[in-house]
Amino acid sequence: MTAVGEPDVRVEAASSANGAPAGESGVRQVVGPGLQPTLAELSRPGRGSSKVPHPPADAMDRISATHRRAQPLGLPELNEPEVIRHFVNLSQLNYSVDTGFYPLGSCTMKYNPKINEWAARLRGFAALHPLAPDDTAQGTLEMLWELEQWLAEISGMAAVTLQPAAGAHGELTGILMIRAYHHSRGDTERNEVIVPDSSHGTNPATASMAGFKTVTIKSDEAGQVDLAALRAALGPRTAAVMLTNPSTLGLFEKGIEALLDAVHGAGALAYMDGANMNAVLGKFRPGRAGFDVMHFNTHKTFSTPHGGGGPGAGPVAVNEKLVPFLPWPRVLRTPPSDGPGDARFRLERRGERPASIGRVRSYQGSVGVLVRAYAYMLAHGGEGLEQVSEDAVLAANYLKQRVRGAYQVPYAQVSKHEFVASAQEIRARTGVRMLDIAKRLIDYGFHPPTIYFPLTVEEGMLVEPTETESRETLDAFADALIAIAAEAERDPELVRGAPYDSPVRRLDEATAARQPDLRWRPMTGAEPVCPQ
Amino acid sequence: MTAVGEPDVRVEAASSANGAPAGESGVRQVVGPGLQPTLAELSRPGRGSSKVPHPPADAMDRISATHRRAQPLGLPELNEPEVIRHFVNLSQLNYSVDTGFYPLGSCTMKYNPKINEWAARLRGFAALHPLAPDDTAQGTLEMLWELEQWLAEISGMAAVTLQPAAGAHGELTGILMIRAYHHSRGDTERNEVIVPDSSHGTNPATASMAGFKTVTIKSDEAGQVDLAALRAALGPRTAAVMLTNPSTLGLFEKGIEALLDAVHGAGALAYMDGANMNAVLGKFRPGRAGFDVMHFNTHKTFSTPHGGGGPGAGPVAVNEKLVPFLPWPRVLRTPPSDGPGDARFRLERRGERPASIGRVRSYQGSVGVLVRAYAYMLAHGGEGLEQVSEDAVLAANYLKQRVRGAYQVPYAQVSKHEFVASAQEIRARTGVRMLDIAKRLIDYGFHPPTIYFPLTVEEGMLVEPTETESRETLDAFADALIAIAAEAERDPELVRGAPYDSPVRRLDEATAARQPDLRWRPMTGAEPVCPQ
Amino acid sequence: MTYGPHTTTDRQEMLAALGIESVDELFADIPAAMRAKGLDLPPAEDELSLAQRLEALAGRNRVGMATFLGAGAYRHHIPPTVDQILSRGEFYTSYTPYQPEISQGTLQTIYEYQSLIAELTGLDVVSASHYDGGAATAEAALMTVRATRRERVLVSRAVHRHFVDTTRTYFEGGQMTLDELPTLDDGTTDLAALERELADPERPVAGVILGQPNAFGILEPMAEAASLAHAAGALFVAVVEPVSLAVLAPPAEYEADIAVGEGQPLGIALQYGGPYLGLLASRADLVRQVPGRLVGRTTDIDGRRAYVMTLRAREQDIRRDKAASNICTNQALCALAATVYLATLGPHGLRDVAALGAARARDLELALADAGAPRLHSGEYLNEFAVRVPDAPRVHAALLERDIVAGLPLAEWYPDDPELSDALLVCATEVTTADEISRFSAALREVIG
Amino acid sequence: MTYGPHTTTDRQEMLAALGIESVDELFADIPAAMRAKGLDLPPAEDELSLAQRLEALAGRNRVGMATFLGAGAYRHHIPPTVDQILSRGEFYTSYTPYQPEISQGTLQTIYEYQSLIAELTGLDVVSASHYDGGAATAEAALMTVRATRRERVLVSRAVHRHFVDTTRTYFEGGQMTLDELPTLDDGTTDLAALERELADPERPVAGVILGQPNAFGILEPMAEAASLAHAAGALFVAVVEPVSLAVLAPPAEYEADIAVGEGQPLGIALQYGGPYLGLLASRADLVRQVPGRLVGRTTDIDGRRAYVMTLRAREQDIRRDKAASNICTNQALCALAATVYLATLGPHGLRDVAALGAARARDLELALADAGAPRLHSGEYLNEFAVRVPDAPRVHAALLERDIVAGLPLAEWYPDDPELSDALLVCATEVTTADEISRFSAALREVIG
Ligand SMILES: Cc1ncc(COP(=O)(O)O)c(C=O)c1O
Ligand SMILES: Cc1ncc(COP(=O)(O)O)c(C=O)c1O
Repeated sequence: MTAVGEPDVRVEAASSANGAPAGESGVRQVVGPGLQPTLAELSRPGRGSSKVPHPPADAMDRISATHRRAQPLGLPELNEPEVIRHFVNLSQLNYSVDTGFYPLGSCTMKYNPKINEWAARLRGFAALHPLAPDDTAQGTLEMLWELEQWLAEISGMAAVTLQPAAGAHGELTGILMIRAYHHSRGDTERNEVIVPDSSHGTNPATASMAGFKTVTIKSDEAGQVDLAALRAALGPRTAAVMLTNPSTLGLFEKGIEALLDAVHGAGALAYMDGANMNAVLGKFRPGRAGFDVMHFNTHKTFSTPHGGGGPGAGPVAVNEKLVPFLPWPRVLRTPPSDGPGDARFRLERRGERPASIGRVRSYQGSVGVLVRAYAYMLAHGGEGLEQVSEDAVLAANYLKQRVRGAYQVPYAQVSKHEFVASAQEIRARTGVRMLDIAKRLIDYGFHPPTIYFPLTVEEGMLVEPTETESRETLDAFADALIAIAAEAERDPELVRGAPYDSPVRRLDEATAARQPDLRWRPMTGAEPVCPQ
Repeated sequence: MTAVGEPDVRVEAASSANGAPAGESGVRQVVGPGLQPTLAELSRPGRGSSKVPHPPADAMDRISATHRRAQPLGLPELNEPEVIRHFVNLSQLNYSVDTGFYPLGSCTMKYNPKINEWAARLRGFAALHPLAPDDTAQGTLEMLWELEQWLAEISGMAAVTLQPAAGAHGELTGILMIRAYHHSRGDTERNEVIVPDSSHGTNPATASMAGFKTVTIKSDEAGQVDLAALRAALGPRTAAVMLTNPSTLGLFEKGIEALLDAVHGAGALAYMDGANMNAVLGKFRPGRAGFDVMHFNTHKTFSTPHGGGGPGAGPVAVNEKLVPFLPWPRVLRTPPSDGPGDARFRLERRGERPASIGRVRSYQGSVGVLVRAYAYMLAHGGEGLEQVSEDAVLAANYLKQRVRGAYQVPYAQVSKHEFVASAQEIRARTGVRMLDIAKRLIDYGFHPPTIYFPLTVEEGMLVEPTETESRETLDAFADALIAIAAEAERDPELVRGAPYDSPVRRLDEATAARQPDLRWRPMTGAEPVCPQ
Repeated sequence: MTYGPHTTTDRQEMLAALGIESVDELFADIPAAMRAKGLDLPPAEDELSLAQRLEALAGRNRVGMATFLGAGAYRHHIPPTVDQILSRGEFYTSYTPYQPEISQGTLQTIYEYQSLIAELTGLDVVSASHYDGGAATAEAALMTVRATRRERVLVSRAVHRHFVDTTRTYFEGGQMTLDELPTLDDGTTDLAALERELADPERPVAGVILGQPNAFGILEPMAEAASLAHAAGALFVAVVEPVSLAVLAPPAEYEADIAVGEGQPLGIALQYGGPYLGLLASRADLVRQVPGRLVGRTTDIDGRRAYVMTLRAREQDIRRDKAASNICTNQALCALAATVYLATLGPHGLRDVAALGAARARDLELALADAGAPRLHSGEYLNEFAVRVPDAPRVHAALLERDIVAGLPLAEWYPDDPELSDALLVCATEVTTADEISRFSAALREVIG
Repeated sequence: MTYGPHTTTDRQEMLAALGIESVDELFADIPAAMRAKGLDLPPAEDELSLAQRLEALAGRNRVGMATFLGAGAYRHHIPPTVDQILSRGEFYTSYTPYQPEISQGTLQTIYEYQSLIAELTGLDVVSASHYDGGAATAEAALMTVRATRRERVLVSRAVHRHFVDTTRTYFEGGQMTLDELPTLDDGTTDLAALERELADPERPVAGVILGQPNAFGILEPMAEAASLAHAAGALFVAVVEPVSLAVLAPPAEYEADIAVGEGQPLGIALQYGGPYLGLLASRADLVRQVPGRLVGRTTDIDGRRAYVMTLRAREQDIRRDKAASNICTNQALCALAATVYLATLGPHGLRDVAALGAARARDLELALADAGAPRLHSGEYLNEFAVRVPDAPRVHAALLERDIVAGLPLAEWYPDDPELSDALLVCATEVTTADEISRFSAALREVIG
């Protein structure tokens, strides 16, 4: 992209090519990114054409007036070409894995294979109704059943539910099972969940949501759970300890054996947040190690797309203790195990397993997402998945090695799939913050890493390269980080002003929060009540 | 897109985010357009993974060494993520109908409906082998047969062949039929084809390709065929007259009755180039008017995508005289017409119709393109297609009206789907050429119209808005043209330097032609012979 | 098949840069006793073999039948514009728009989504998305608890069974209680019972939840229910079906405080249950209680209009255990599908979809009544209703053999209700054809005998 | 359903701006006698109805059979990367890159396409695309005529029948002649006959065309044929199948001057015959004779690498009747498919496709021979060959009833050759399964009886 420079060659047309109102998004890029008016602004009464047959004129007559919509529906009216142009142009304003390197720590922004997209759109999968009789859903049921077996193998657990819609949802499912377990044993006083301060925000939020009190314990110098603090916190009120492993610092919890002993010794259960499983596939099986329950994030470990924020899937694996409490409906196979003979599959019926915690969502899972995870796992096989983890860990350590020096690397330990680096010294010397460095990376063509997370490291960034990025890309990214560190010394204002070369520049987030504008003005009818 | 300006904020990394070699495409845009290294530059030995099963090791042993490839095959080795990223980034360097207004005259850059894309990918259509037995191809055969009937209705002709792959290919097919017709009557001396000077380049090129001598006649002041000149040129050697109607000036040939009388009077046949049928659907039926043969461009009139230069389809319609000479295989229906009863369809067999000029291509047509045309025609119906032409013509005349004044409009007559305007006066006053104005339009967010075509108008542009662009867009484009005319007076250098805001700026075309570089350096083996 | 780029040389050079010999050294931090020794999984497949396997699996599902199954998830025509946009890598391979400068595509589409759902419901604050209708209902129930600081929620038994199930699961073990309201013969919720429950001073009610249409397809007296709830200081939650809002009164009109629903009908494929889209809209003054993401409009430092995630102090990554919900990854791409769907159809198109479904449902009603399966409830319905069929489960199975999915046997949802043991819940939409309806009624006649 | 944006108001205002009352006035230039009065076409369909109709039509084709049909168009695994890229509007809704500043996406991909086909063939100048294999062969024949100023072309009868047909059509009526060369029993072209024809001083030969593999699937002695052609001052044209070039000697190696072929196997769906991709590559010194577009690499005024259409003085829009060809719209999107296909597979992947096809073909040969259908020719083959089956057309029809497409009865191509009346041309590719092969041989055994 050319950076034109001279303001006098900037187009100042009264109305721009995209039909945006003058002065709103008047400056527009020709090829590629162009800020867009809203659908409401593009709307003209009478536009659009019939996508379905016209209903008979009296179709609604049988519905009484109280039930019928009185006011006309205020949706935008566009014709198909405008709809397409709007969204295609909007799409080009996004940075994405398909356009560049996206080392967002804790998010595992790996490549999303295209066969997965193809598979999920196969009519047999896509058009199947969630309440389809079991006999008509044998293909999908078999797929789900196999996927459960594979996740059980990877986790070293006894069984898996595919129902949860995301990692956080998996956490909730797991925590509810833990409560059901304690209650089933008459152990009803356990109302606390312990989480380390470096845990992902969903962990304490989940505990609260399930009605537990959250007890936070500090990590030690080395970024590991402080075993003494844990022991002190454990007690007869402890229902569970939630541990992210590898942690959000990209570190494997070394003291895991002692830790699990302590947890179990206190009668509590151990929940492992498995969002970071991309580091340890085939290397570490949480169930075997002694965890009682864990969740996966298919949109991290198993390459299902992140979709601009979702959808994902958060399967939960449990050990024998918790099997009775799994959400219903489970997928059942006859004969039960992977034996010979023609297998039939079915869903559990209502009430069939009374100890179940119940449903955690409308239907049996984000099957369209799970098909993709299934395809991914089958593409790799066991060895391929191990290779994934090896490459992810190698890339993270290599990149850490490359930027060490220009940035502080607070933890000496070998990293897993991601690492933390800090700009604390840069800030002290130059005033340039990690936020500025992140924004400056945008000008260099990269998506910034996760910054200021985990909150325990000052001026930190969490960098997760994943296994699908080439060494050339890793090197280019390291070069950019080093170059920016040098820019910060030479010309801090330059870095603080970044980004320059993006569709928009830094935003006024304060006003957005003070005077929230969460929708366009209603297209018909009353003025909107402005949220406070 | 922000125009950053200050060179010091430009990224000058040694290697850029896309892994391009330093100094080659070192400056890279983050979001959206990024110039890309070549596949060869991205290649690393050993990359990529298995898309098909590995063959047995001895698979090729039975083939003798003389037939086998000795040197390793020099194709680039990339992994799937890099492939996708490469092409996604490249795509964003393109201007397209899906991103903006594309008023390229003579090309009918209308919107390509998305249901057409969906339809062409239906497995039943997409996976059908070209030599599939007729019994297994009834759906496609019926579709093709119906499409032929519809095009016959629109053209007012007796029959249609769907075989030609594009407009020029249709022209060749038509001209070869004309020759076959004359020859069949023992009339073997006709070796000339007359074309007006305003005709599309494919018309004379087709005549030459078919072994005819091209006789060019001038247009008159009003942009119409000069009837006197035509009469003078016609004679016993005239095989055909090829006429584009509406013409490439966007004008309907008013003297068509006299013209056709003259042509037929001389024993010649009249070919109508129907590339511009978008102007007269349901308004003018060439066969009824007296033309003997014509072609359609589905990628213009019937919304099949232009694909960055193709593929298209160029069906040819003929009157009764020429039916025997149509290329084989035709699609046959039993019972023959659209009567009641279960219809069966089949393709003609080899030798079944000896007068046929033969095949003009490998198989029976660009069926994947024709499905899209079929869907388009059915979406519109007869009235809808008439509305298309009315709206296309209205848009062209409206836009002409809006820019008249700032530009010269050489022909007074009402325009059809496109119009010619000229920057002759601007050039005389300011030195700014039409080329400069076109390039400046890029900065305003528009694809330039066709320029310097037809060659008969100085500093001309041929503007074809099509019926799928909104009035807001037409107005914004007119505003831009008017603004640029003003810029040319005020600051001619500004306009001459355009474009500024595109992925690359004006190109060194002279060097490209003098020292052609038509491929990257061979990846294995010998140095390339540089084309002269 | 793997997707990684590393060649053996790449790996060796990176190891060398780290000064180590083998990648095993990078895993030395895993206690030896816990080191796994590989995985017992099926062998890796190349892409072609994988494609063949997936096609075979998909082919084993029977999706080509005449189906009258709805019950919360509906077959609709999805304009191909939706998938054209959804398959753009720029949308589906990006993530949560943490960096607004390079995420305006996602941010603006979410803002548009919020606006469109606000237009449909008449409620001004729309959460960027929840997992599905069930999860959204549960979140709304929790929201009424937070907003009122009361702990009891009333839900009609005629709210989608699975939404009630889900809410119950979310409530399980906490301090909160969820009580069900009975229904009347006409299929509507018993408002007298509601009034009684609300009157209990010992157990103040946080929220009242009714469906419109309800789980039997019946239209509820929403305005009356809302005013009863409000009179008792409770919030009123409407569970709505979004396509129906093109023709039915919007929740704001009957003074719902919160509207939730399943967004699947808005351009999302059935996919055996997900990913779907949880709709959640509320009155503006409840904004701080709203779970999940919100996108607001603002400007950048150059004054250009731009969008950003806002009011984030409700979210888990900022507030941790004080967050309004634990939701993180949500359903952004499904919300995009809904946005493209609504933009493509427009107000008239959506109305046509809803009204045509209603018309086809009426045809279905008449055809089934004629075949011996009259309606079960007397209340008004839109495009879904229950019919009474002797020996419903057997009839359902027999019809399946004739390639007809005769809706849902309501006994699956209400096994303990003898009233419903002979009921089938059937629906029609704009894609239901006259031919399908007559095949259904003919086969039914045959099977009932 | 139309796609236009104009509302009635828009139209009225535009008419008003033109000072006219009715749109009819804009058509007043069409002579009254010639004014059509509407069209007798089926009524407009809404999108849903249209989708249902198209699905019904597509469903009437039988594409799920075990098929051994090749004959110039081949079933292959198409990696989903191809369609991901092809369905990007930026590629498929743009046109010929007349404005290089905003067309670098198309231009670079064409340059890459040229380079990739150059790698495959060993020939340095690759035309951006022709309509298909037949049209490319005809263009190559014309090219030899232009380059040598001779008017006679020799083509083996074992070049794809339709390519020969097409070339004959292109030659028809002009001054040029096309003569066919016979084949030997082993299925190869009779080189002695070639030598004789080349020796005729009265009728000098411009070009000699042979297929590799040829229409019987047989490998030809290309080097010998090329040297005979060159000795007589003629150009040698090889008709190649691109996937086979991963394992067979490239045309440059046997000194072909021009290589042409059908590019469909490179990631393009069968689609009942098109759109396909005409490959055409030639020696560098023939560049001025090459028909069609060429893209070259250059720089922009800021020194950035950039691509542009070049050597355009061969093209119809510049040279009119002096152009090298009339081709204008070509097959750019199909060339893009081939580019993505080749980039996805890489050299090893393409080799695997070719070698696996050869291996499966060998399995097929053995299975059919065992079932009573031995090979017809003794020459070497890659993945396609002819077998002798008594009463071939009847057998073919009987197998079709068993859902097997038993290749092509060669009698359809050579109706006058009794040698071929009992021959079926069959092929295998990497997608052919062992199960399909055994179904074929079992059914064949049954049908032959
Ligand atoms: C460590 C960790 N735990 C939990 C989660 C929550 O998962 P989800 O976003 O799928 O709800 C995340 C995702 O951001 C995570 O990184
Ligand atoms: C008037 C006219 N005739 C003929 C053609 C040639 O059609 P095609 O490009 O499909 O070969 C064109 C296309 O540019 C045209 O505009």
